[in-house]
Amino acid sequence: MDTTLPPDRSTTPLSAAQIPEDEFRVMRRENLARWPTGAEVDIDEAVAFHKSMPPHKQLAWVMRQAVAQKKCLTQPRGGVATIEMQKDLMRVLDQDGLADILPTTTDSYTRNEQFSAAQKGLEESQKAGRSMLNGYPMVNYGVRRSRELIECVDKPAIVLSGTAHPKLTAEIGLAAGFSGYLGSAIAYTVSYTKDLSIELGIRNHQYLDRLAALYAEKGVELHRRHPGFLTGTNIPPSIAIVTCVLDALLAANQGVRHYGLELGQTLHMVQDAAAIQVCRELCQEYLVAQGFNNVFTPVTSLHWMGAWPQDEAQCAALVCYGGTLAAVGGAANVTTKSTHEAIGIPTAKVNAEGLRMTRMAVYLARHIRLDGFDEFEREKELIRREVRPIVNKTLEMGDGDVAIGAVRAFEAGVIDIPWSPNRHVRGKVMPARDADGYLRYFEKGDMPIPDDVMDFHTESLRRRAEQENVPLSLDLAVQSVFDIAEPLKRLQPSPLVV
Amino acid sequence: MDTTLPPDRSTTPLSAAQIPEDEFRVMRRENLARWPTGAEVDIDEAVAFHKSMPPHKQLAWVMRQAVAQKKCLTQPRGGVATIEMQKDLMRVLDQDGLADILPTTTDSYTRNEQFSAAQKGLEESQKAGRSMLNGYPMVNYGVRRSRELIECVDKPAIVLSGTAHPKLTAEIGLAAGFSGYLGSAIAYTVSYTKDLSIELGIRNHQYLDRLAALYAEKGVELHRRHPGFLTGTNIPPSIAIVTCVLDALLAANQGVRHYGLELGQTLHMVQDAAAIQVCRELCQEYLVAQGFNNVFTPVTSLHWMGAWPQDEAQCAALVCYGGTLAAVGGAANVTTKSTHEAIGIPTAKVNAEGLRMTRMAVYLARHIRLDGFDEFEREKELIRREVRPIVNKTLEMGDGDVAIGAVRAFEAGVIDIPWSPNRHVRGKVMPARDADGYLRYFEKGDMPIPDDVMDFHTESLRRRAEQENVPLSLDLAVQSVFDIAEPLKRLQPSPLVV
Amino acid sequence: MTGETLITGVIGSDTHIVGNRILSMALEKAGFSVIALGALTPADDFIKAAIETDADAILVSSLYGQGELDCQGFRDLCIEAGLNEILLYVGGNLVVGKHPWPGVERRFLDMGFDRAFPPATRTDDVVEALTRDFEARRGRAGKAEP
Amino acid sequence: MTGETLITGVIGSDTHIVGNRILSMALEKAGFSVIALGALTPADDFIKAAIETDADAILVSSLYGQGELDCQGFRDLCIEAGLNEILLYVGGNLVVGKHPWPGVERRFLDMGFDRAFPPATRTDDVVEALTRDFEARRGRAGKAEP
Ligand code: B12
Ligand code: B12
Repeated sequence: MDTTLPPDRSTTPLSAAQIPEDEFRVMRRENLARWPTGAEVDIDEAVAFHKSMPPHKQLAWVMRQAVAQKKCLTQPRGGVATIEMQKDLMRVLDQDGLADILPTTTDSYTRNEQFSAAQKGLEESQKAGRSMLNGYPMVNYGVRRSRELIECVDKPAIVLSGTAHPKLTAEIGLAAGFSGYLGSAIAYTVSYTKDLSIELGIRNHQYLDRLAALYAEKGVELHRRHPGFLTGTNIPPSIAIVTCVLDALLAANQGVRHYGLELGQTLHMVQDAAAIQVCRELCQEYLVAQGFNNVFTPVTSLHWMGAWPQDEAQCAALVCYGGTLAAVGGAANVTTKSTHEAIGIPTAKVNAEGLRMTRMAVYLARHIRLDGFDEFEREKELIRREVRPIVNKTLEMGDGDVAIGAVRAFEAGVIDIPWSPNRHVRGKVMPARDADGYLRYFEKGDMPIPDDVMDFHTESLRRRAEQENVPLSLDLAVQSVFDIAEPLKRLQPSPLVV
Repeated sequence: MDTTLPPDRSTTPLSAAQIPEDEFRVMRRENLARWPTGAEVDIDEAVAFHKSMPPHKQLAWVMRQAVAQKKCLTQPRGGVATIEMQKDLMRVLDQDGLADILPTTTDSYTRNEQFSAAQKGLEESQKAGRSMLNGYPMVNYGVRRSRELIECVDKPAIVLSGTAHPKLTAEIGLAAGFSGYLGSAIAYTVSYTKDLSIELGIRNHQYLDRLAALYAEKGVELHRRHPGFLTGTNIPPSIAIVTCVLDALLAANQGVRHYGLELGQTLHMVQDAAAIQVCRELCQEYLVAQGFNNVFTPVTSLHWMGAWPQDEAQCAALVCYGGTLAAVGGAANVTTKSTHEAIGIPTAKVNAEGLRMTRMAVYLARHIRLDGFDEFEREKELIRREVRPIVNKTLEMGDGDVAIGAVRAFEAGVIDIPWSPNRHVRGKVMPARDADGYLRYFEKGDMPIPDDVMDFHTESLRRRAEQENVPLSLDLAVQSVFDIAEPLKRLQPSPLVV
Repeated sequence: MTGETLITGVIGSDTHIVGNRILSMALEKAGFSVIALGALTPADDFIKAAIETDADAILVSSLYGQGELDCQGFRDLCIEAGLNEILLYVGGNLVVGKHPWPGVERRFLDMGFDRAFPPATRTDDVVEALTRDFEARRGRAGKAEP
Repeated sequence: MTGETLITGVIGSDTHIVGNRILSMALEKAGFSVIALGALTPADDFIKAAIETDADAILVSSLYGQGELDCQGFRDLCIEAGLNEILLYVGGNLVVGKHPWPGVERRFLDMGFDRAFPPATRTDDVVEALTRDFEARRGRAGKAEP
């Protein structure tokens, strides 16, 4: 069985159009044949299972409730090598962490479809009595075993599997009863792969989106979600939002009508609140413009995705502020980290503490909204003025086809991603943090951001350089990667230190 | 030696006027004779010692720097029974906690001038090897020993001694080299005593203020500070600010020109930011109106002073949010608590962690200001409209003498304090938390708050009662005492719990 | 029903009145007759009030950490004053610092208190404990419910 | 000065490129000749590149926790390929979870790495270690500075 990289057998040229039914049937058959557990997938049985779950275990329904009730749910990450450990983890996150949504993060071999390596990691972990994989090997355990994870808790569960190869993991996870699935074409291709082309990334996710839509057609609404964090490293809101819009259009074309949007926090209260509002707004704007009037798009805010400080007390502040920012921004959900973030995957206990810190922070800020505040309105307009030219140019380059447009836009650098490992990303764009704590563009690469907007960015960065008495150069952008991770003595020295 | 309650020997009738020099000399002599260590006080030697300290160890200078540099300093609380333990504590708070200001909290016997009981507690603590006092017995150790505390750290230190009997502790503390002293007439009398009259509380603090002014006249500016937290229990900003204004006027009359203002957080971002700005503004307004043009009044924000939750993760969120609120409000300083708050005096380590959490939170929100935000401007105006009628009425009742006015205002209930243990406080006022998380007046007692303002308060509380489907009654005000201390399951249940 | 007389107060130099006041309100509501001495109450004042009112129980609050010093010999004071049978409760943040509750409880039971209550005790639980203890005493004393 | 050839890359299925890229930039700036293989680099590719370029050291990054699995036998692969003397560094978040560093370091030294570096290692420290190790080797080999 060749599982390393699933060959793309599609002979049809790339387009955003919905995969034809018969073609999809063939694709699924070949996909499921790649590992023995694929044979366990029976979509009609799976649909029946989903339907048998109470609504509060179905993430699509739960997200709709959160939005209707204007609540901000909490969701951790978490995956370990064996199913016994994974059950324990999920129970702790549920009971001690009070998580509203339970995660199953897959390991990095699974993500890259190296199922034999995952098998070895699973077995070594069983021997060692500790997890040597950074996640749960979903495919190796298969549908029947993984369903035990769904049955061990009374809350909805989501698969977190950062990869541009979701095809088999998604089949297994959704059939097992997971009602949420994170991952999207552009976002994951640029952050999780080195050689994979944007085109293949799109094709792989068209499969995922089509599969989710198939469940919907059979009466099971799933929560598909976009991983807006990309490389996690100083992603300005406008880049995240561009990918949200494009991936949402790709998903909608496959028939998805419930599509969550994620945004990594910049850690600036005004910028983050603006990002959340504008993300929702612009995704809807472009979806409706393309005729998709009924796509539900709740926004999830993510705790800081860049480098964390070593000190657990500093991390606690980032965790709590993460809750504050999600609440103030009016997110429907916040994905949490923990005080162990800088060092390693947290224990269940520490992960649960991060959840409770966040939950309390959300509670405390639940009433704060910035609507009508000048600085907030200015920031929203700025983001709109960055996103629209990029998205418009992309759609134009595809002659209206968002899949083709995306591929061409990446080729031309019209879309660019900072710090991406992927060769097909130009990698000229370079963000940096400005004097007021906002993430700005030091270098926009070839993205069509208007000149006056760039002037504003440059000016605000120049002020930081001046304040710190350093040249306005790439070094400032590199320093911006470390900013938040610095020890307190450097971040916030006694004001009397001369 | 009778030390239990120092008799008030003043024969002059109460007034705000500065204590005459010769009278003060007699008062000091009698005061210092109440306990052997009083003999160690030599104000000229003390002045020389203060002058020998570098400016960065002098709190008055440090607070001025913080304001000039727009920084928010961190300050913990902390006191233990023996000087050895106290030195260790201060070093940990300095080095691990990165505190900008180091505290010495006195124990509750010392605060009530029960120096023999403090002596016993000190000795039992030495025997037991753990602190059995809730603070440091400053008077028992005296000037020479306590100066070791000043010398063991390279930062400014403040005496925290919640009491309406500051006379001897202040003499010892200031002579030892503490450059800050917390405590004021109205605030401490209403929150720390049961039988003491407002008049005697004022007289005791006139002594303290006069003493601080004497140091100033001899060339040493000290940081006197108002403890705006009062009973710590749901104090609406306007009540805290009324006491700040009146106590500031009392202090200025004694010659104090550096007077810090404290405000306990309400935990509502807009209300707290508004409170900080209006407190500074109105204190200056009334000081200037009475001819005191050059009083420096930096504001300190205090972590939540009401009941804390048992869960340390929830506490971490309160600690961190406390830093956020201080930063957003533009406070010059934040006084911190820890994750042990609900249970007991924190260990040095946990106290230091609270400092670092707060410091990081301050860092993260350092750029956020709400100026120009409608809701913020509305809230500021609301506070002004509550404070002014009370202060004006008080000054009027005193025929321009703030001391006399304060006594009469308390008698008449024109000033009222919630949850006060003091018999001379009417205790009819009753705050409660409203539907939007603001502290409002459920009952204003006899305070002259305008009717339309009260209508606003009542309406916002009625909305909460409606939301929670309970009657708008005293029970809601009592529940408001517990609100923040509730476990998360009650505070922020899963939105799906029906 | 109930109707027993209870003395409440905060012992020593302790001004933490809020919890004590809320507790006193709840006890009255539950039908007890409550004599509330308030904050900053010396040990002797509790005894005096108990004698004067022929009280059935004394509920001592201590929050500020020095309760361990303030409560030393409290049971002896009661016995000396002839209050041999009186029910003694203590509650609050009884010692300085965060320590495991069982050890703290032991210390106060050893001092002669019938029950000790940790921080964040709900008033309902206090009412329940009192009711149970008074019933047990009535049972022991052979007294029938009136 | 320096000038040695270094191979850098992130081993296994690990996409964490940021630290590795910043490290590579810093090493170049410090005067080394850096062959950067980027993220998601199989162990074999490190060896191949080292042979092709006659490299003096391989710097393996692993952040995602599975480094312990990916690095098993890395020294043996080098020896098999005839790279007997090559300097081997590894750095990052080397194992799954938060564990005391000395134990983690031991595991990787036992695997045959010359040095292992904990999270948040500053690039300056890496430059310094390399410089020291190369000097020591030149000394040992009796080679004089050119
Ligand atoms: C940004 C980030 C991401 C980004 C990566 C983007 C990209 N393509 O680079 C994204 C979001 C995609 C991501 C994904 C994942 N991540 Co990640 N990620 C981080 C994070 C937050 C910051 C990493 C970073 O960029 N740091 C900044 C750089 C400058 O520092 P650095 O990488 O540490 O490198 C410095 C030093 O370590 C040193 N160094 C590095 N390499 C070497 C080598 C040598 C020889 C030497 C001497 C020195 C050295 O020099 C560098 C410069 O100073 C860290 C946690 C943290 N550190 O705060 C987690 C972290 C590394 N990720 C982690 C995990 C588990 C994952 C995922 C599996 C998802 C998950 N389960 O949550 C996936 C894995 C994807 C994959 N297949 O690899 C874990 C690893 C856990 C562990 N070891 O136990 C961490 C520690 C978070 C955590 N506590 O759980 N992640
Ligand atoms: C508000 C407060 C204050 C206010 C008090 C205002 C007032 N006059 O009442 C102010 C600001 C003045 C204050 C001052 C001080 N405080 Co104070 N304060 C608090 C705080 C934050 C809340 C207390 C409160 O009102 N809780 C709400 C009420 C409803 O709950 P409660 O008091 O726990 O009572 C309930 C139960 O315990 C129970 N209960 C109470 N008594 C009894 C008795 C019996 C018999 C039973 C069965 C049950 C019972 O029923 C009540 C209702 O449910 C607590 C920490 C916390 N809990 O979060 C610290 C705390 C009690 N304070 C503390 C200290 C040390 C002080 C000071 C010494 C200052 C300092 N060093 O920081 C001074 C002491 C002043 C003095 N001489 O007494 C410490 C005590 C430490 C310890 N035991 O180790 C605490 C725990 C904070 C801390 N972790 O350091 N404080």
